[in-house]
Amino acid sequence: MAALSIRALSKRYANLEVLKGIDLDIESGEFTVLVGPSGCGKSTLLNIVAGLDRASDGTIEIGGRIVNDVPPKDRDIAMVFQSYALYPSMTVRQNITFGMECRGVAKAEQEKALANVARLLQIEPLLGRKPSQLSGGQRQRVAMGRALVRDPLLFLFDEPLSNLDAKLRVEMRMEIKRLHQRIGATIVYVTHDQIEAMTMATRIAVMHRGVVQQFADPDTVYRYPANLFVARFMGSPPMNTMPARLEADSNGPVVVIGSGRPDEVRLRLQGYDAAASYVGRDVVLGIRPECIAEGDRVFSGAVGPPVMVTAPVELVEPTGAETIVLLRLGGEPAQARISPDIRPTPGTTASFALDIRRICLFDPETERLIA
Amino acid sequence: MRDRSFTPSRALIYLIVTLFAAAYLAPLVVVVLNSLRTNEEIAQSSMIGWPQNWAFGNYAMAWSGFCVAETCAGIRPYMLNSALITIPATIFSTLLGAVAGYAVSLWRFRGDNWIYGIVTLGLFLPQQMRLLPWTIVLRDIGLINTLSGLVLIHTIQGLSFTVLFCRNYYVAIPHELIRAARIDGAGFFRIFWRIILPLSAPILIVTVIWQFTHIWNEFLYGVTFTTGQQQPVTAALIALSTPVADIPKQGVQSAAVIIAALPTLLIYLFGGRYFVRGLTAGAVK
Amino acid sequence: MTDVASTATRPGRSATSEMVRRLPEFLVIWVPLLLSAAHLISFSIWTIWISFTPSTLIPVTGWVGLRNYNSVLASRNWQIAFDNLLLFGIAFVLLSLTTGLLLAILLDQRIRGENVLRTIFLYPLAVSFVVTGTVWSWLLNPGIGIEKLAHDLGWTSFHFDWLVNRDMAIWTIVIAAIWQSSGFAMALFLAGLRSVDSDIIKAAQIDGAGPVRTYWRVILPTLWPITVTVIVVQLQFAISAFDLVRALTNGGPGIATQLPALVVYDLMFQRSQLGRGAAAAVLMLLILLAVLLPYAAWRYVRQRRAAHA
Amino acid sequence: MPITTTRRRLLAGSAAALALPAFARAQGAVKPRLTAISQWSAGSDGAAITALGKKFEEKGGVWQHSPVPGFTTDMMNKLRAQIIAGDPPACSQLKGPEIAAWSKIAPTVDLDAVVAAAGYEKVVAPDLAKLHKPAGKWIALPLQIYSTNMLFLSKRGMDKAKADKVPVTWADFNDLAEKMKSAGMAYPIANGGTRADDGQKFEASLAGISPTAYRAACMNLDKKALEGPEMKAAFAQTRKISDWCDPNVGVQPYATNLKRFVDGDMGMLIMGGWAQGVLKNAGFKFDDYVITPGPSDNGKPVFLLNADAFIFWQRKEADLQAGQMLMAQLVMDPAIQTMYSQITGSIPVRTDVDLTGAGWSDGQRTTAAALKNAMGNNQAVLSLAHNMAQENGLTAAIIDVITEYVKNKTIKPDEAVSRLAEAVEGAR
Repeated sequence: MAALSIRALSKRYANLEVLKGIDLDIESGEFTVLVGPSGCGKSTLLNIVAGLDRASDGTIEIGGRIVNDVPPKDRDIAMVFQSYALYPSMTVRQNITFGMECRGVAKAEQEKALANVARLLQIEPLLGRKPSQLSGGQRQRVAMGRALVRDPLLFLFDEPLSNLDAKLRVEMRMEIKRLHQRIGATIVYVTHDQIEAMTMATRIAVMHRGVVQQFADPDTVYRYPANLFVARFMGSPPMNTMPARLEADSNGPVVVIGSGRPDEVRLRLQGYDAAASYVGRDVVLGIRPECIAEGDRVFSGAVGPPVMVTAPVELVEPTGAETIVLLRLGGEPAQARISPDIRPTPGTTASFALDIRRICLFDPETERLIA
Repeated sequence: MRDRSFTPSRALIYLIVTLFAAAYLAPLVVVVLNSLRTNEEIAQSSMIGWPQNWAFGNYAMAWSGFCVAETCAGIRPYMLNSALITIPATIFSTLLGAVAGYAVSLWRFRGDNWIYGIVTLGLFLPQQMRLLPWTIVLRDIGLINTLSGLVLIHTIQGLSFTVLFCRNYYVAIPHELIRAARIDGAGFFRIFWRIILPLSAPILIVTVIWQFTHIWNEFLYGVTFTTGQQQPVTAALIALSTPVADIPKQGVQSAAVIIAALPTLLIYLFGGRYFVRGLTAGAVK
Repeated sequence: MTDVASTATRPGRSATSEMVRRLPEFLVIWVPLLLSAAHLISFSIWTIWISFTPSTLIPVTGWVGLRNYNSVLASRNWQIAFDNLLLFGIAFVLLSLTTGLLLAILLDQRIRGENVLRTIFLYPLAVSFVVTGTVWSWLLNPGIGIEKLAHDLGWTSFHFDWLVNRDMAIWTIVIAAIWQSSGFAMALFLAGLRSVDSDIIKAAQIDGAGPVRTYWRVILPTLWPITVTVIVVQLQFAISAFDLVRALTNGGPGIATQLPALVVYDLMFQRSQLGRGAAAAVLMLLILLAVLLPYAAWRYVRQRRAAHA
Repeated sequence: MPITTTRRRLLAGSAAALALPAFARAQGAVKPRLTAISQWSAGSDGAAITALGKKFEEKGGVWQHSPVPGFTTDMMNKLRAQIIAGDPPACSQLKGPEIAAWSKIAPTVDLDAVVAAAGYEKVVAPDLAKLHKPAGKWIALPLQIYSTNMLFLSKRGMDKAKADKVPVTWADFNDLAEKMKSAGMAYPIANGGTRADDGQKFEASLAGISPTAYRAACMNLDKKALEGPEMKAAFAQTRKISDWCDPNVGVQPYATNLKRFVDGDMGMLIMGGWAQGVLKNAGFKFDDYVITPGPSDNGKPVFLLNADAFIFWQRKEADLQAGQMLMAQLVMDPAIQTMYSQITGSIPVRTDVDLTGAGWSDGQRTTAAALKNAMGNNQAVLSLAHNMAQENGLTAAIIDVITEYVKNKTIKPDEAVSRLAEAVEGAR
């Protein structure tokens, strides 16, 4: 049974359509991340699921029950907010038990639930404090505690980590993921940070302009982005995309970057049968930075000699763990991710190995993935 | 610019501030001094002067001595009347204004902007214009010559101010707080009572101070809609200050002014700090 | 934000009980707001209606067209009141604005005794206009006030008779009004100054701006919204000024310090010409609208811009 | 809304009319009660009405007086509110032509029977009586009389100026003022600067120059008289008076100057008899000053009549009706009028009261004699400045011109005359 089903959901404000026919099915126990740039409609979608906003059209089912007309408190959900939305005038204890108080849960039961959650999140020492006396990470925990104590069918997270500093964000990310693994809850998590999406999700829904662009597990989203938007949005640095031309000779399809230039790059593709109809046409070529590496790299699982190109180096960014190189492929800019101890000199040329198995081709008109 | 070292320019700042403070205090000082001078002494010299014979009797006279026609009880009974009008009207207009401001700012509903706009326009509608309509309204609901009638007037008229300031204050409260509470299952009133009200101290102080001083100092409605022993303290003050058939009693009058202004002055003295804070939160939106 | 009302009014079996359950909150929101709005609208309409009737002592029915308006507009009282309003309105608003700003800037210099000083500048707000008018009429009266004091102290050439000088009397009202209400402007400006981002002040100092330039170019421009609020509040004070003038000059000497609010009251209640008084009140409302509409438009544009940003 | 007012008023009125025959019985059966509104709250006015209330209570009545402190306007607002509410006081302060105006908006009590029983009509000045029976029936009763143009002379001031002759005409007055000025008084005249005070300066001037012109212009609003030469002369005299007043007094009342007047720093005061009560309350003695009728160019006293009165509003409650009858009897009672006038400094309305007793001052005797004399010569006229000559709207419009003229010395008398005529036209 799907924990959450969204059917043909749309939302209009006056003359602005912010959600255009969303369909999503989320299974029980899944950790779904809604990711997209700001203004893509992901937070609106979450608010509609929570019952804090109304859909203009479509239905929402939680646990098999249509909840369009059910007020938020009766939807069996819990929510963690970006600003945490801790009640400033209440102590941590009161913040966590407020929902139970509203539902009229017996005092003893409230205490038991509170104790469990406090232990789980290790916030026992904070229970008597006011939110203003807590650090950012502590507030975040309390906000989660307030959600956890409800033991709901569905957890909703609205960019809960965006107010934390980088180090704390990584810690909390792991903690949330661990928590999910431990309690097996169903989570819908909204973020604009694709790393959070990649690291935590069991499935990612990438949203853009009120439409779900792709809804799949993280690997699929990463390796086979459904369109150019997803390709450029996911990954850091993002996928290199460049205009190219698909040609074919007797041995199969060849993609040419900077066709006709003296430094044109010709890459022979294997297993790209779906692209056959594009032969002789322009396409957009996508290649992840990690698929362009120093010349002596051997890509795992590769058979035969690697495909090598020589390209001018424009800029070198060592990050410590790796070196990012900005280079030109057939005149088009591209980023490569090479070993940290290799530092090519800008202004010279160097040779790079390409993992052409993971090249994506997109239709330049529809921007959809071809192969 | 904001250092604390003592320089000629800082000396100048202190000088200017002191001069201003003196000018602002001067009227109060004059009234206090006059409240300690006899009427004769004031008449013989001028309004500004140091008391020659300390006339503390002025205060006894003002508090419980002087006569308004048959009633020779000073301003004491009228102080009580003013309190009976001012305190309930302040509480009602503040609470209703807070609830309405909360509703308008955090729970949008159809027509909210319109009604909010009209209500705040009330700040600008001249008082004199409303006197006769209120007469007719009070007559029709049977509240003329009752303190309840005045409480009603001040409550309804006060809403213009309280709704405006509370609303402006509440729009700064994060909406997520309300959303979280709704998911927790709290309704309109519980959210107001448990979450909004505890955050409202600064703005409630502003509205309470504002309403209290305005209602306490009001005269026109006070004398028109009450009778005899119910009149507010401003009426008793006027009885002292516009003598048609009497020599001016500026000594007693000054003492009465001080006593009558004491509640509002104390409110400003103790609430002034919060007033500034809340005023800003409420006004600049 | 959420459209709660429409959630509740969606038709259906549960909607009715939902309505009943939420009745108390609708009552608490709507009853006071509607009462307040209804009294404002009906009182205004009533006054407009009266302004077209021949009412004198009490309201009566009848229709006299624009006669009341013509007679008010033709009267010297109204003409003087209108001119005074222009002068008083502009002078008072500008001066209380600058006084309030100056005091706020001075208090912003982290000076000692700030709390005491702030209370001193604010306390006049607590005093009733009647008292303010009476006390200032003592102080400003040359026969018994400041001038007398100066003469008694031996400074016999000192001359300050604005209160009894019909050309200058309006300025005594300006003085008393500034004394009473500049604390309000100061409070708003002070809080505005305190909320200026300290980083931009540091940036200005690094750019080499002195204190004056920092205030003038960097800090004061951020106070613009507060300034508009102060202007509107003070303007409405100026337009409806009544008790203060009645106690300070009662429109005199002669009729030199008449103001529209005084004329309205005088016509309606002193002269028992309700119809004319109502006409004057409507004219006063029109003056108010002339001030408020541009302000409303400005706010609207600002909000639209903010919404788009 | 006015429509309902009318219906209620009619209902209340007819109910009261039906109850009228029960009057006599009612009076015996119930404890008389009186609700009253006045602005008399302080000083001698307050003291006098308090004494009246005591008498009312002595006669077994319940006295419920609501003083409305402040300006007359505030009292009238209160009265209007009560009338609109259908709950007028049994009796309220009201004077002059306002009695006629207000009697049109609510039913009043027909006092003819009780006035006849007291024989009051015969002892009241005819001009005055007319104001209190606007439709031919008595509905209001005058209580006390002042002349607004009595001339107060400071004894010490006279000594200082070495003057012993009481001025009779404006010429005498002007001479005396100059004499006082050259004797070192910077400001020989002690009048104040309120609107009513400015009005008094003018009405005293005009009535003193020609009571006939005053009657025609100020009481009958005769267009020719309003533009007549006497008006111009009156304005010129007014300018002289105001030039002798302390400009620093601003809009303060004359009472501010009383001490300087008694001390002889100021010599003369044109004021109503109520100033006697004020002087007495301030602790000054009767022999500090002399009271004489205001200057009159024909040598015979001119009396500018100002009378306070009570109007009686119809009520259907038996105890209030009984109270009204009791109050009416009291107001007309010579003993009560004596008591009242002795407190306030006025003279009784009744011309048959004997003022030779010890409780009366020379000033009051002079005033009473002046009234008698003026009535005989048809020189008793109604005060404009104190709302006896015209309804408030007209009075205010006229006073506007006068007070502006007094305060603005650049306005020429000619200009003032034409402005006054315009103002009368505009206010009508």
